[in-house]
Amino acid sequence: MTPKPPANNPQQLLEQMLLIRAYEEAIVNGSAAGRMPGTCTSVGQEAAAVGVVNALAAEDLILTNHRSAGHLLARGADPGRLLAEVMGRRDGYCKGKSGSLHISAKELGVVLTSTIVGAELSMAPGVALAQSMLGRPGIVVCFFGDGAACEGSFHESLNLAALWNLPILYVCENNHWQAFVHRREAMSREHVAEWATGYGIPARTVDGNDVFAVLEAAQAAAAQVRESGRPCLLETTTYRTRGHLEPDDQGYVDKAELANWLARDPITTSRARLLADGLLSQAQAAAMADEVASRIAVAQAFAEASPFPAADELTRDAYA
Amino acid sequence: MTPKPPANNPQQLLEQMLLIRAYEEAIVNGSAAGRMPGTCTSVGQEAAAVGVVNALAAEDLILTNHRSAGHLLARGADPGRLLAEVMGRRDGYCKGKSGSLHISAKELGVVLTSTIVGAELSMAPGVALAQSMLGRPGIVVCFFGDGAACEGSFHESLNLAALWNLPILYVCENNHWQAFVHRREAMSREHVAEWATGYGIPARTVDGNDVFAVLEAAQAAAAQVRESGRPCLLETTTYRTRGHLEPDDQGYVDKAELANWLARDPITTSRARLLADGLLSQAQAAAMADEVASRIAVAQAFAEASPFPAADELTRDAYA
Amino acid sequence: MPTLTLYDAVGAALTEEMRRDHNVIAFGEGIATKRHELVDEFGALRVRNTPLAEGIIAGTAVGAAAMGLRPVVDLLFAPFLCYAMDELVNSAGKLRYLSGGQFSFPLVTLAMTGAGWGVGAQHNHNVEAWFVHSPGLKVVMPSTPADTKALLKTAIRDDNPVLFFLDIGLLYQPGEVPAGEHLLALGQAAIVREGRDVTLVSYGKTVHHCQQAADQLASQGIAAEVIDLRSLKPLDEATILGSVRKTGRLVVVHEANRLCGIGAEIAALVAEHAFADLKAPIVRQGGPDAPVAASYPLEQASVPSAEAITDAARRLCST
Amino acid sequence: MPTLTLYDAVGAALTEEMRRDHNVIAFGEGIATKRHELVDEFGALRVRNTPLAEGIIAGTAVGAAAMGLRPVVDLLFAPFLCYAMDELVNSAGKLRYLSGGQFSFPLVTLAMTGAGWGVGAQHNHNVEAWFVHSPGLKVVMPSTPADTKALLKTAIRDDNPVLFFLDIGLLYQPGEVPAGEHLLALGQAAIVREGRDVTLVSYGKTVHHCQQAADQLASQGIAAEVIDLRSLKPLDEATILGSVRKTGRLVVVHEANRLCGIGAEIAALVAEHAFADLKAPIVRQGGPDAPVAASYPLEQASVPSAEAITDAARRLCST
Ligand SMILES: Cc1ncc(C[n+]2csc(CCOP(=O)(O)OP(=O)(O)O)c2C)c(N)n1
Ligand SMILES: Cc1ncc(C[n+]2csc(CCOP(=O)(O)OP(=O)(O)O)c2C)c(N)n1
Ligand SMILES: [Mg+2]
Ligand SMILES: [Mg+2]
Repeated sequence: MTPKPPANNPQQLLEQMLLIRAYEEAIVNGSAAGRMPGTCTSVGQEAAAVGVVNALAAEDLILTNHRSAGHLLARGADPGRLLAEVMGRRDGYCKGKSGSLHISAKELGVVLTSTIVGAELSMAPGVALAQSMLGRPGIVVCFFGDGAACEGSFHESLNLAALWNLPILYVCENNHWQAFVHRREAMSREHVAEWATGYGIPARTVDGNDVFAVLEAAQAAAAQVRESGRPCLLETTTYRTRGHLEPDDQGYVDKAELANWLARDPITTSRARLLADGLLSQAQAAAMADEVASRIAVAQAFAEASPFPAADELTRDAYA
Repeated sequence: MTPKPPANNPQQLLEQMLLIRAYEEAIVNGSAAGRMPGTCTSVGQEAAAVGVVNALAAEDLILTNHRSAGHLLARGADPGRLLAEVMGRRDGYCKGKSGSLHISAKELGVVLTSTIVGAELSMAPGVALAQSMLGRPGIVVCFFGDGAACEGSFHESLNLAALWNLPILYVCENNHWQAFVHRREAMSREHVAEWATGYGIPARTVDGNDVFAVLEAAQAAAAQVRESGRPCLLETTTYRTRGHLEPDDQGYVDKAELANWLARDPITTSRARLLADGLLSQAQAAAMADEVASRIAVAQAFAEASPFPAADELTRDAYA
Repeated sequence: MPTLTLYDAVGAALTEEMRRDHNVIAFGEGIATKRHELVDEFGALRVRNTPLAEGIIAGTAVGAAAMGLRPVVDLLFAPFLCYAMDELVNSAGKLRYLSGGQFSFPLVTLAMTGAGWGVGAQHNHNVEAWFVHSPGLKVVMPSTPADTKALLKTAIRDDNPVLFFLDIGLLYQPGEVPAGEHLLALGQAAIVREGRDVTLVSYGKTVHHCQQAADQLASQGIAAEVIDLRSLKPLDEATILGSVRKTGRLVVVHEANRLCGIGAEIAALVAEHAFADLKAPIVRQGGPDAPVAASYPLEQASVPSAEAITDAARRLCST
Repeated sequence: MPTLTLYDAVGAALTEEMRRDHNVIAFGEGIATKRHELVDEFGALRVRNTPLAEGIIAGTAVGAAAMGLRPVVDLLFAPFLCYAMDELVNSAGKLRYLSGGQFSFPLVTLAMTGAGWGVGAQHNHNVEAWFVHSPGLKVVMPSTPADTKALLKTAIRDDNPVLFFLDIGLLYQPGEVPAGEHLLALGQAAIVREGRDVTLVSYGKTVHHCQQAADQLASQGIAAEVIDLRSLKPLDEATILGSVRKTGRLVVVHEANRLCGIGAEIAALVAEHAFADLKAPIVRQGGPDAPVAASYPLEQASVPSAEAITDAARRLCST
């Protein structure tokens, strides 16, 4: 399997977001029913993932983190193999060893996923260094959260990338939360982009709930990285509309803030826009929803049928 | 012994710088002769140390690093006990256990010196937190190098200090070198102060070889920290005119760059200015040099006479 | 006796110690959210959420401890301690000694560890042995809510840095906890079951596996003595040696990697100081030299089971 | 045979491997300055100075290794590894396994450790056991220039992350190094002296102390066998067990803290697998549970001496 080519029409962007949402909801329901483990879902953040990933070329590489379903699915990952991985089954992308938290899929160019917050930032320069020293064309996209931006690795990574001219597009998904801590309890500034400018790295903030705006900003930033061979940073402002890790009653979340963002749900708003602009009919929208639901149903059946890893996997791949 | 009161005339500033230089030279000569271990000297950086320390009140606390002689002596440390420490003798400030690299002198308010580059930055917020939670008046001054500024702890420390309103004066001694690496091989920007502004921390750069300019800038910055209860950063631009650690042939140092800075030696220039302004006579200058030399001679005799720690010190103070 | 989970026992210890000593403060990534009752009682200055940055959390604790506060910091999962090693090992563990005793560092770090939640090796990695190996630090890992509360209270009063590990698999299991003030000295193991044939030494969740093994062994006529170490440094050498001198046989059990683990230390201790009384080889049961998978059956297989302990002990007793 | 210091043996290994494989690169805080001949031969892209930031040095090595380069990074002194623990332990050590084998991490970290320069515990702290305890990593610590060159060449070709420790006290001591291509497999100990009465196992500078002890013992009629482990993971269990089965007596010696050190591992290994052949208690000699002071006599006292080893071995042989 290879990376999915970028969407070439707005309907495909919507469809990808719907697939991510349906996938996450399958896990939410599965874990509520005790059939699946809880995960860190990306519900509410689909536009930020889909907009950026569709700005990339097949040869580009992605590093992501614990909240990765959107990046993986937008890149063309098989939801069946993803769900198998979440459930610890042998047909998962990582043979069931990763679970939901560190899913890498090298064949899709999604490499070195780590659930250590900040580790993606520490590894990205090396991935980019290999790209440039081995004469490979792709740029490196490093997704990280506003929380990761508080780790020291943020500073060390940006300084090195700027100093060594590494082709990295840093994408900060600022979703207002760092697990159970609101970003205003954790950051001296509103925006991670304000920190980036200190390194001489071009940085821009974009509405992360507007998939079209994200796509455009990401295309521009990716092009700049490609042409300059130097890092850029894009901050997508969005909101984690479910809890940190399923299940989570969100009792600590400010209701008005959440309601505000729910009213700007990226799927609802982009669908409305496509309908209003005549780019989508009600019938097409319904068909899209059906199609996505049936893909997820197939995926779920596949994952549930996949066996657990054999006992001899206990130590296999600990060493090369 | 308590901290020395700040100098109240320019002659005292010069005298402190002379004392530091004579102290460092005693070690340089001693280590060349095999009588003393090598150290990281502050030769050429005396103005940066003296200017800042003389802007502080007795109740202020200082965190410093491996290149600390200037800070300690300007604060009133006994050169005899310092030399004893450097030589690993029991009358040293740390009973000989520290050696030159991590000399703390709590009685002088010089606390938690660490030779781990970046550790001063990681501990400073806690010291400041204790000051403010325990209702103590002093601000916290954290000396660190341009090298330390490249560690992740710089980012984490500045963000937390800004977020929690901690009374810290960060003083970056940008001496162009990080051991055997020139700062331009290590930093994406010219000045550490450029990084600081990203946190909303007031930051200023000052000529670190002009003791009067440093004093004035440090007084202003310390006053701002005291009044606002919030962090500030002061970057003193200076140059490490000897090697990283004695002995060091400096074969890797650009000769023109070094010569440029040697021509701006902080002691030569300030003495010339005092002489020109009629604030110092040649006779006073000579007397000052003699006085300093004899203090160092006494100190050296004291240190050499001090015994090594007893064998039972091997494990003492490992635990409280 | 009231019943608490281990998680709530931590809360109870924090509450009591924060009431007793106003210099005790607590901070970490979400502690003010998850233990909001502490904020309600002690205020937002003494109980704080922090940025997501373990290094500065630990470093701030070190600086604050040296200057008179008694911080407790929640570093969440043990592998995240990797981001705080300099602050814990190089600063907290060494700066008292290197300064000739000028400072002390009364601070406690909390971290969860071990199998149970299927979260994989970046959340589940038992690194307690690192800190036993490093000077200037104490290390505690309890197996019951009652011990958790008593040991945490003592750890908070200790003038040294204490690494306090919470076994994930035990976190929400309830247990009886005596009401009111109970303290337990660090460095005191518990003989949780007496026996004369073989000594089983463990800590954390595998103490319970040892107890199950002892039940199984009893039904086979073998009387196993079970020791719960509770604190890993200081280590209660006397209790371990006393037991092995009596039984002559030793099985050491833990979830952490066997190589250079606590089990190695205890086996070495016994081979040095109770050699003459040993009747059979020492047996270590520990995790394999591999990261822990998220997949449930693999995760479970990484933990020594009661059956494996029983088998090992029975084999020993037949030699 | 040419004579090189251990420091130059590192340079020779780097030169040969960088010639052989253009994917080998080297970077660190000053490596391009201190080993400028590498820059001259291989250029400023393959040999780089870095910012002062161990985390990103190690992290960059991890990322580069996963994507096809073979980085060697100089992290200077072992305690500075504290700033790189996440990258080494959580990323390099675990991401191969957690990804189901999708990546490998052929990288080598160099770090100096041990007594000799009077630099105190923040430069002199022997932490090799941490990495033996952590999965996915290999650990090497040679005692001669010849072994250093051969083992470093092998380490660079290994597809796993290798922690390569250089003993500060040996760094500038010259030794004969065979010219040309010589490799040594990781996991092969050397019997540097044969003997039938007692086995002395060590690594790094204390191997030489063991050899001196063996000389002293020989003059007292005791034939000590001396084993230089060379690599700590993989550990050459067969050579250790074979020797102890022959001699029946074991003294394990290292500079690192005794608690949960390599000595504990070896003692445990022997107590498990060569118990029947043991004629006497095992003895461990290691550093105390205290940071190392800068003061010369205290620093020296932290290292097991030849005399102490001789005494211990003689006592064992009289039981
Ligand atoms: C080093 C580290 N510290 C803490 C955690 C626990 N943790 C997992 S996700 C998370 C929040 C991350 O926040 P952010 O980076 O903003 O990403 P988000 O979850 O919001 O997508 C935390 C604290 C971790 N996995 N790694
Ligand atoms: C964490 C860490 N890394 C590396 C070193 C080795 N080292 C000691 S001083 C030094 C240079 C420090 O540069 P800077 O912070 O600019 O201070 P300066 O020496 O220039 O005063 C280095 C690399 C160290 N002591 N600690
Ligand atoms: Mg977030
Ligand atoms: Mg510098």
